[in-house]
Amino acid sequence: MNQCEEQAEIVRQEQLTPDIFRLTLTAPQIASSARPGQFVMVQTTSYYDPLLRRPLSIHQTVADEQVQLMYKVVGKGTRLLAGMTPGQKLNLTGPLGHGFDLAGRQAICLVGGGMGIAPLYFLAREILRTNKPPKCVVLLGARTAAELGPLPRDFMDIGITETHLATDDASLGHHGFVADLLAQHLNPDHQWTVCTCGPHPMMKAVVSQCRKQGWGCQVSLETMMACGISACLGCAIPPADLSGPYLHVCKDGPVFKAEEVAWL
Amino acid sequence: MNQCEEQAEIVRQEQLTPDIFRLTLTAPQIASSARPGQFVMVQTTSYYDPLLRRPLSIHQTVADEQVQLMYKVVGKGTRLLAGMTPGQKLNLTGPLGHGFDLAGRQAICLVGGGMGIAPLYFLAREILRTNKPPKCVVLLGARTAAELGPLPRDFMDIGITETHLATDDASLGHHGFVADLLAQHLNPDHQWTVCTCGPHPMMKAVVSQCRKQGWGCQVSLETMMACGISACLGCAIPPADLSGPYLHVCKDGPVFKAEEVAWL
Amino acid sequence: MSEADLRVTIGGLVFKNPVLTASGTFGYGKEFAPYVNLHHLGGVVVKGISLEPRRGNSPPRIVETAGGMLNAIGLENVGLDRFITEKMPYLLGIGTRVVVNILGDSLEEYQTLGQRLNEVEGISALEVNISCPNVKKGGVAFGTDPAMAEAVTRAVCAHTTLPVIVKLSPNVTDIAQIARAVEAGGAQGISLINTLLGMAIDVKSRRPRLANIVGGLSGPAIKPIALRMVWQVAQAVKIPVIGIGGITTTEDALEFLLAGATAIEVGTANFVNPRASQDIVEGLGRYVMENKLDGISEVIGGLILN
Amino acid sequence: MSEADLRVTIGGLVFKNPVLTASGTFGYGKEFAPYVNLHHLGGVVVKGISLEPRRGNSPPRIVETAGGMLNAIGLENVGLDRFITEKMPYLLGIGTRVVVNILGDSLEEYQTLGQRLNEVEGISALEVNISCPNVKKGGVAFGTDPAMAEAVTRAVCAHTTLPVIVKLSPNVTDIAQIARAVEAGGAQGISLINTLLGMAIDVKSRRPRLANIVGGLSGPAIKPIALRMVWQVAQAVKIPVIGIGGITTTEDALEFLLAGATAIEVGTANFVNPRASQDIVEGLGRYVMENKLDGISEVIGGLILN
Ligand SMILES: Cc1cc2nc3c(=O)[nH]c(=O)nc-3n(C[C@H](O)[C@H](O)[C@H](O)COP(=O)(O)OP(=O)(O)OC[C@H]3O[C@@H](n4cnc5c(N)ncnc54)[C@H](O)[C@@H]3O)c2cc1C
Ligand SMILES: Cc1cc2nc3c(=O)[nH]c(=O)nc-3n(C[C@H](O)[C@H](O)[C@H](O)COP(=O)(O)OP(=O)(O)OC[C@H]3O[C@@H](n4cnc5c(N)ncnc54)[C@H](O)[C@@H]3O)c2cc1C
Ligand SMILES: Cc1cc2nc3c(=O)[nH]c(=O)nc-3n(C[C@H](O)[C@H](O)[C@H](O)COP(=O)(O)O)c2cc1C
Ligand SMILES: Cc1cc2nc3c(=O)[nH]c(=O)nc-3n(C[C@H](O)[C@H](O)[C@H](O)COP(=O)(O)O)c2cc1C
Ligand code: FES
Ligand code: FES
Repeated sequence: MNQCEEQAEIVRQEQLTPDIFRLTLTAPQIASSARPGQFVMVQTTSYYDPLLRRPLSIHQTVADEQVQLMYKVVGKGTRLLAGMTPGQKLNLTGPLGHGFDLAGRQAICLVGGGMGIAPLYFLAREILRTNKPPKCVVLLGARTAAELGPLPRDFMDIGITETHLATDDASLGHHGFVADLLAQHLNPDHQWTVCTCGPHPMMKAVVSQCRKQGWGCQVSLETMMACGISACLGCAIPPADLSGPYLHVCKDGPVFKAEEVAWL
Repeated sequence: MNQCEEQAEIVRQEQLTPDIFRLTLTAPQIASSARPGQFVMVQTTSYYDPLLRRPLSIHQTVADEQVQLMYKVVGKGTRLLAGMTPGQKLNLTGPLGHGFDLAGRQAICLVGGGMGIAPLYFLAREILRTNKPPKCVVLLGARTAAELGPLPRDFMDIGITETHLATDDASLGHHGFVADLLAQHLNPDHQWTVCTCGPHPMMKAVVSQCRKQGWGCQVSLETMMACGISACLGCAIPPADLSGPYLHVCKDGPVFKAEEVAWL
Repeated sequence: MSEADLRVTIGGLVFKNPVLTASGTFGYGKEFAPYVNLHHLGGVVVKGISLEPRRGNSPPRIVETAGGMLNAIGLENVGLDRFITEKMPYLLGIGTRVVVNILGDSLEEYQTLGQRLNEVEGISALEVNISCPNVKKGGVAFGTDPAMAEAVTRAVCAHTTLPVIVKLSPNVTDIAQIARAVEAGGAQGISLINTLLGMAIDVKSRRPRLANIVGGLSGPAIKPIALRMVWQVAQAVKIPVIGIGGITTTEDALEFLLAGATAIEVGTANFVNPRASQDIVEGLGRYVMENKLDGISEVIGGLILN
Repeated sequence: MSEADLRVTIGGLVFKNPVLTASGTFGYGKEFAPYVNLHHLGGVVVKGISLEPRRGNSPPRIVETAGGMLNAIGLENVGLDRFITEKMPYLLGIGTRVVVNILGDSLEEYQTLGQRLNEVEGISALEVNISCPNVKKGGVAFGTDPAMAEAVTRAVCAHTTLPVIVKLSPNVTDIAQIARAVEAGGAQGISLINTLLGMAIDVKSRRPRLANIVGGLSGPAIKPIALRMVWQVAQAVKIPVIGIGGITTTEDALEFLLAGATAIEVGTANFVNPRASQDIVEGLGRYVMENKLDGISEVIGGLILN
């Protein structure tokens, strides 16, 4: 059990796009034990509104010392985060949940849409550091080029040469869905392992293609969360067997095997 | 009716002592109609905690353009204020209540304790600007010298040569209560008008001395306030005639003739 | 049509929009004139009026709580006579509907209030407060017992030709039961909720923060409870329901309309943002336009369940 | 004495301090081990247990509100058997009192739960949930009717030798009446409040934010209501009262103790600050020392009125 509560100091706050930010924090306890796909719960204020912590994926750890979060301003909590400046402290709990499982994989493909790209960068770095797989393809999608900001470059910079893009408005890469890129770029002769995180419809499309091809697929899911530590039972999602006991995203996930969960 | 709501921009935030701050805001509508003793209701956050606006006296207006507030950090709202920086906007309603009445006075004495000094500075400046009374004495009290910060100097700088001080711990001026200074510094041959603002026990002592001497006395009172505009009826205080209808600090005050209110 | 149709009908009266101000939070209207164009509102509900003037409770009367506030004003008001002579003249000219909130200690008082106000020019409707938890002899008994709630409704209705809206207390086990009783008593509308009974203690002095010990909780904190009750009542009765409780934004107002309220009242939010009521009127107008609705009435009861 | 005496007694049991954790907000204890020294707490109340495992409600199950949250978990739990075999072994070693929260659909279920848990080692007391508003056939009926509340209390007490604490629903007109009924039924303690029934609507989709439509409101928003009810109940009964509702800080806990609670439970605050319960234990210790009290029991019921 490596979970802990950490009073993390903000090192850097970068505005990547009008509403996407990257926050770097000193959080050695969390940084040193986090795995790709895990998340933290961030206390955005010491007042009672907003009350609950906010779940954010770990975007990257730096030298077992720093944790990086990438977030989009969508409401109260993320707006507060965006107003914070270096030197301020932020209370984090983590690392939480269980992440991606890549033991002994060969050909790996990461498929991210929107903010779902956040945890995939950590994953890509880990893959390059540990697995050195013969193939590692990254497919990124967004509504428009501006939403991707520096992310495609970030992946290429660490050596993912096969980074392909899709935008809904054709402003960058393929004009259409990122899921379309699977057929274009994954050689069906390989036994791919696909890891995906993003909007539900996107993941559903990815899962459906993987199923057809017989590829392994891991999905990172989001739900409303009150505790993040398996205490409130608020983060339930239906299992593949619809009548079975609910799965809990904060504990059984956020990363699941695609076949474990229901795709409604 | 000069009340208005004004989105005021912060021009300057000065920390006078560890917990006392002075905030200068651009608020031309309020600045141009405010009278000494009036106050504003400040919205300290756009979130729901703390929910209500906070009443703060107008410490000074500058060139019908700016409003200055002086406040002590005592809780949630004032702590939020202290964290604000130039360029940020603050929503004010004001000027509210009715202030000091100094038409045709001769010898005037202002007695302030702690944060009660805030409105007296505005009053002193107005007196010098309009009345030019033959006598104007300012008596300031605090627990310790540090609490007075630059205030004694501020009064002297505008020309109140007769500024006398008292501190509970003898760190500055008279060792004891500011109310003691009345007997020391006010020549009983004059018909003084005393204006006072500060902790309740202090004002009570001042009122009692004025009554003995037959001097006019105006007091600025504080209560909890929800609206500041005479709508909630939350700011009731008992009248001198204890059984009569309650007075309302935000409308009938915050400045009252001492003989209007009960001194329990 | 270039302007959104926000009209709603309650008790046969057309209100230009569904945004009213809640009793006790908007004074007698005039207090908000510097901040709001009163004639833009759907209506103003004035501070509760009793037959005789009331002093109200001893101070302290208010305390802030998380996302809300407690008040124990104790129904301080100028009384019926001064209301008619001092407050009504101004209200006559505000260009929107005036609803008078009334309260009494007995059926007779409620009757008399209904009767006397019936003759006053410029009043659109009565809102009968059977719920205020602050006064010992007062509202509590009427508002928490269905038979008494029905009786007081009947008493007022029998003595006035004005539409009667009865305002319910949330401090009950079964709000739908009280609502049905009030409907049976002849009410033409139901408004809810009044405040929830609460308390706060000053740990330093070990004393209650309100001189009255307990007070009424209002503000955003209570919105979920209010919305649930409005939804329950809207399903239980056929007469129009007016939603009250923590409404601060246009979204809040829409939640209540979707839950089945025909109109809403803005309360504590007036203290936080004196323009809140007008902001909501404007917000609803934009909502109707943006969603290309024929009118706001399309929203009422539009909650989708499944 | 160098350490503050925080001991309190409920149902003949001495708790090392008055700080427990509220059912459903602290899992089965283990979940908080990374954050809290469990043996520092006065006790742990586990998630409500039913005879059979329950799936709970469909998601979404939670939504944040102003200063609070709504939950409609629907009493998901592992059921009695798995609780005993999978959860109790860990709880045996946590070094503080374990209180088991139970719930049933019928008197018989409550009885059986009382009986079966009576034989399990390591349980200090039972907390009988007669109040959870989430399950249709469940708690509501028991908790809102004095006769039924008394009956269920009697049923459990007759089948266990463990001290029985009955947990009340706040969704009632007269909480003191229910409390007296439960005392008459043989309860050795009363805990309150459970959540207040509330609702939230997503304006965009026009749907309820909870699949269950309504849910239970908890958190700082409800503290004033909880405190008022605890104060009313503490005056109405002779058995000890445990205060629950929005308690987040040491000051909050002190308010409830002053109002007459012998102990308190920390609920939603555990989500915001997983160390909240331990922080409050430490805060109460400091309070006792700084105020040179003989013990925390001096604070209980210490509210000064006048
Ligand atoms: C395991 C996990 C990891 C996540 N990682 C990231 C990340 O790396 N970067 C990132 O930008 N976001 C991430 N999210 C989503 C993020 O938690 C929410 O965007 C954030 O909580 C919104 O908070 P807010 O106060 O700004 O918005 P709010 O004001 O709370 O809500 C704004 C809108 O977003 C919706 N919303 C809020 N929380 C969630 C949620 N948890 N799931 C779905 N919808 C929600 C609300 O219903 C509302 O419509 C993650 C969520 C989970 C569960
Ligand atoms: C007309 C008027 C003018 C004022 N002018 C000034 C001023 O110029 N400078 C200044 O520093 N302060 C002034 N005050 C007091 C100021 O309003 C409070 O200190 C402030 O509202 C506290 O807010 P908070 O959120 O920081 O504290 P909170 O967290 O709300 O409260 C902290 C403590 O202060 C007490 N408190 C809060 N508000 C009041 C109040 N209105 N009256 C008495 N006690 C209160 C609370 O009970 C609590 O114990 C004035 C008050 C009034 C009514
Ligand atoms: C300070 C104050 C005074 C109130 N006075 C009255 C009143 O006189 N009559 C009445 O029916 N309701 C009164 N109320 C209740 C409000 O009209 C409203 O029902 C309640 O506050 C809930 O709405 P809100 O959360 O929007 O404030 C009062 C509320 C407050 C806060
Ligand atoms: C997510 C959640 C689950 C809960 N589950 C239970 C439960 O199983 N049994 C029970 O008696 N109360 C349950 N409660 C109620 C709490 O124990 C407590 O009474 C209530 O939340 C009020 O306290 P709070 O405001 O401190 O959270 C639950 C509350 C929450 C928020
Ligand atoms: S978020 Fe609380 S159990 Fe998952
Ligand atoms: S503060 Fe509301 S009436 Fe004075």
